[in-house]
Amino acid sequence: MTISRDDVLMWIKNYAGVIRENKEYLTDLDAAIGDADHGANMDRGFQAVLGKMPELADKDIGTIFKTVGMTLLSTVGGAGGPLYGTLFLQAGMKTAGKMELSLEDLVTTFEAAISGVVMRGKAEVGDKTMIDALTPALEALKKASEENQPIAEALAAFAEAGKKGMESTTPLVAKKGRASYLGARSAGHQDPGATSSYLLLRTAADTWGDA
Amino acid sequence: MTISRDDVLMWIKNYAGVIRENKEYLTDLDAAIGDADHGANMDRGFQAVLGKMPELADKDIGTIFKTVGMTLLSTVGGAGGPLYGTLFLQAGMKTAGKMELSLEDLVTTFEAAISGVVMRGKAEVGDKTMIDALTPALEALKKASEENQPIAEALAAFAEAGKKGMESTTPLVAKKGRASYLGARSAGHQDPGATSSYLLLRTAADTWGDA
Amino acid sequence: MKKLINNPENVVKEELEGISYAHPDLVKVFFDPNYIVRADAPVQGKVGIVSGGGSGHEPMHGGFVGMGMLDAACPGAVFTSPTPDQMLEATKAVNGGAGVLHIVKNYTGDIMNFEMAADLARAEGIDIESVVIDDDVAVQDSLYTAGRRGVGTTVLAEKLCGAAAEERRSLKQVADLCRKVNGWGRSMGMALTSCTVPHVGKPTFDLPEDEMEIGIGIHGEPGRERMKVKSADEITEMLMEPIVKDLPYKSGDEVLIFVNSMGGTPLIELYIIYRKAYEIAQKHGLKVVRHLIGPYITSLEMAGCSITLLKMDDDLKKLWDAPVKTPGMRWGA
Amino acid sequence: MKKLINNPENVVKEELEGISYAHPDLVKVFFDPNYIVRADAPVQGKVGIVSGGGSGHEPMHGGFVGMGMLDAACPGAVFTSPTPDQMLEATKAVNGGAGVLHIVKNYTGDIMNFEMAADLARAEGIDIESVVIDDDVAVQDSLYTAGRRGVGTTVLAEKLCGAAAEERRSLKQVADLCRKVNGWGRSMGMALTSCTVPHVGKPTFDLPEDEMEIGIGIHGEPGRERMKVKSADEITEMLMEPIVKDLPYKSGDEVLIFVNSMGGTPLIELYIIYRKAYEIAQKHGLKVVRHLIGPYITSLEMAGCSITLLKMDDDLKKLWDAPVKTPGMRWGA
Ligand SMILES: Nc1ncnc2c1ncn2[C@@H]1O[C@H](COP(=O)(O)OP(=O)(O)O)[C@@H](O)[C@H]1O
Ligand SMILES: Nc1ncnc2c1ncn2[C@@H]1O[C@H](COP(=O)(O)OP(=O)(O)O)[C@@H](O)[C@H]1O
Ligand SMILES: [Mg+2]
Ligand SMILES: [Mg+2]
Ligand SMILES: [Mg+2]
Ligand SMILES: [Mg+2]
Repeated sequence: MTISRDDVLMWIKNYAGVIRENKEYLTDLDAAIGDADHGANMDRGFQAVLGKMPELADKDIGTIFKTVGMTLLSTVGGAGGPLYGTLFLQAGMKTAGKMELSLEDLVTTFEAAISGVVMRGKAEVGDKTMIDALTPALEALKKASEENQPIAEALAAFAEAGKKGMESTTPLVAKKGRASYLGARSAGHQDPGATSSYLLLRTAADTWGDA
Repeated sequence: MTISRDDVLMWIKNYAGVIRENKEYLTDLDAAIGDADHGANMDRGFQAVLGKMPELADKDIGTIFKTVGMTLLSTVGGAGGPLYGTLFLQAGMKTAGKMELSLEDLVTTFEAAISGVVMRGKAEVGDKTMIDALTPALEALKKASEENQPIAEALAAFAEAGKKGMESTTPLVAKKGRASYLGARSAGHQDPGATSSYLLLRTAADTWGDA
Repeated sequence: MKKLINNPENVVKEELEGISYAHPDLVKVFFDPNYIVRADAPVQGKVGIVSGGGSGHEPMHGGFVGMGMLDAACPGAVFTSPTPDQMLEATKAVNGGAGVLHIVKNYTGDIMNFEMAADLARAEGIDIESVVIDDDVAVQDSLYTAGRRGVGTTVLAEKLCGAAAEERRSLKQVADLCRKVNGWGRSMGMALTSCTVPHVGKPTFDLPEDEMEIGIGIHGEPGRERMKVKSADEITEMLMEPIVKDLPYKSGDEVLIFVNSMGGTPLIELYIIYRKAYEIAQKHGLKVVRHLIGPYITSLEMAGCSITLLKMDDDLKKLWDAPVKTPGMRWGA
Repeated sequence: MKKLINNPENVVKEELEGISYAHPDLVKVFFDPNYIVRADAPVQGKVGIVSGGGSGHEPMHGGFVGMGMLDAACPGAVFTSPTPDQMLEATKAVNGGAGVLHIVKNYTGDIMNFEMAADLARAEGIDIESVVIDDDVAVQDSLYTAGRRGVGTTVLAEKLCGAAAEERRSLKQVADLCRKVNGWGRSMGMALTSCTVPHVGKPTFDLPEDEMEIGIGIHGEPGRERMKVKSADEITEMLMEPIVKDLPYKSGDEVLIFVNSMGGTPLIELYIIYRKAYEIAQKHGLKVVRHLIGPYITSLEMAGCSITLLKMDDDLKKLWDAPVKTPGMRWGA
């Protein structure tokens, strides 16, 4: 069982819908400990990505990811733009020319993508950022792959670990990003970036669950 | 029966107290059709007048009125300052050197005072200003004097006519002063200056009623 | 009421102290009576220009004292005309022998207080001309009322007359210029919120979350009409059309557009208003040759804006471009 | 939400159009990607200075483009860092062969986007120096967090570096100057009200009628602490004392005091704040040699203020006084 080029496009398209639905929710989370724009930023970016869909119809997965990354980079802005932009650009490098992805491919792709985010933002697990959702999710995906689990189960574990990671941000005092300016007042609120990251993983599991 | 120098001082002092009590009321009236400062302006002026009391203890009525007028002129500002300042300055001219006032003196004094206000502000009865209270009050005082009424009754008629005049401003559309900018929207509100003028007359009647 | 103040009674005094600390190179501040004169006053042989009015409109007038604009300003209590003694002292302090122009906004209080001050100054042998600014098209003009309010054109008149006086034009010439500017300038304003006079402590009027006032003055008073909030473009049209029609400005006229914040409206919104005002001017064939954008004649923290149009000619353009060096308006120096 | 806007999505675009109508003599405005460059860019042989950040802080940065200050500004969406493509285009447009300085406020987004832009510009053969401004003493400084925010000192750095570049100092010199200014500048801010991001439509935080936020940034985010509203003098002390202690400024130091409105606070209140700030500076033996008072780095219509202190020396005084001609800051030209 593999993830096809079309599956990848569907993931992106579905995620754009998920972001639209959660735009206000993400903005509300950002209002509490940031500057109330994460939902609007992500939505602006993924609406622009939707506009690129026609020209991606017959492209390889690397090109798709690279185009998504470049589009996010030039439309999202803020912290989210370079971070999600880098995530997709790095994914694009790993998948250049590919028309489908195995579970192992997924692991190496997400590994590169998430390392890119870490390199760009220099955040560690526990800093109350996207990384708190992405890193444990990647670990779960790796483990599932090592255990040769079916792709659907691996993705379910992936999303589930991301969810736990997202939830783990609530009690944390932020060390990176805008929320860190609040000091102790940042505790008690779920991180908006970790939330949008979890939604990305959850959408992958939902979209590819029966791949 | 006459009004003594001390009665005059007591009138001024009592009026300062009345203004203090009605400061917010006058300001609220001014907020509706003006700029919400009539109470504060009058209070600033009459508090300054109170500060002049010690130096007026042994002065004639003309000097008292002139000092009140000059003090109002330099502390009230707005429309109220020149109008009330002129009122007292003109009263001071008519009463120069006097130590007491008969009812006829009161008539000539208020006549001069109110003519001064008309000359300064060029308002007519019906323009929704102080004049709407002052002019009918003066007419009533004149009539009572011609009819040789006792001073207490004359003053009661004086204040009563002022009250009616004040109340008559409510339905009017303002033609003078700041309220005129509102056009038709000025109707339905009592004029603040007419109100402070009525209070001045009412305080005279109350203070001198048993003179 | 939330304001960055101490005792509401001391707002003007403490503001003046702040100005005296900040701008000793530009102005001198006097207390009891309160007035501000340019640091080098009186300038011998130059017409002195004095203006004044209630406080709460900053930078007008105190912020416009300095080279190329006002010689003196008299700040009253918040939204309350100053008193004749202030105006008299200021007039004497800036009289350089060429006479003094009083620029007076058309409010009953300002008119009467300046009238008395002019009488007193004349009695002391100073030549005085008084020009009344009444440019607010929101108010029906009539001989039988107080007439139109003086609003945005005041700022422009102070700049232009200041430049003319700096050129050593005569009192008569500067006063005539001021009358010309008043004749060529038209304004209209609107409010999204009320404002709170410090010693009153509550907003002058209540304005629901979805309504605005059109045709306001600069004293927190309600306007001519209350209505549902509209878009910036629609509001700009509601302000521009009566202005353009009133003079009437004609196709081919050169104009200055002045988009003014009432205090609480930020610059980003003023540029959105300016954008539409410019397009409307163009539609009418007006050539926008100068502009002014910012909070210049305000009503404390009120959100809203006003637009002023001034017909320009070569002389006005030259005077507008002349150097000005005041706390609130500065270029070329 | 009441604002003078049309569609919330078009706020920045329409503001830029307004700027392009108003200031063609000073700046050129480009769209998609959005950036503003001075009208005569690129100036050959002069270091180009580029800054940028979210919109909503007007006049910063777009209003500071022009002779003696910025060569280009990149406006992002409201409160959202602009993107690398904007910065790259702006950098190329102002490169006069002497290299380009990026002045970056310390926010994760701004840092990362400018980093990527600098990499891209270097790849095109342009010399780039980036200096990060992080002057907000409300934020605990730490190697293990995002560190301090860049606030008021940014405005001063842009003015001073602009003057240095105008003198044809080298890229290294201008960048070193910028680092020195950042090292010598300290700021702290407070809010009486929140503000409303146009596309969000409701205030970023709720602040009861009797409370204020101390230690805010410039993005409508809540501050370090919420407390009952205090008097202007007390608030000024709460802002000044941490600033003075942080550098630490020493008795005898010359300083510039910058009292900034967050947008909704009127000038009259800023002078009351300046009055006390000046007195506190004097109490500490600091000599106030320059000042800046007004809305320069704002958070939309937020009511509140920030204070910035900058230690001065002869070079900084000379650079401060040098002519500047931009829509938002102008003197000597
Ligand atoms: N250094 C970082 N590394 C990883 N993620 C970060 C970092 N800084 C911020 N983030 C993430 O970015 C999110 C905020 O994104 P967004 O609101 O779009 O940007 P901004 O903070 O510039 O407004 C935060 O919730 C956090 O998860
Ligand atoms: N031309 C005038 N003649 C007589 N009274 C006037 C005139 N103009 C205004 N007033 C009176 O002044 C009052 C307002 O006084 P005040 O609020 O102190 O001054 P301002 O209008 O300058 O704020 C009005 O209510 C009105 O009675
Ligand atoms: Mg954000
Ligand atoms: Mg009034
Ligand atoms: Mg008044
Ligand atoms: Mg942001």
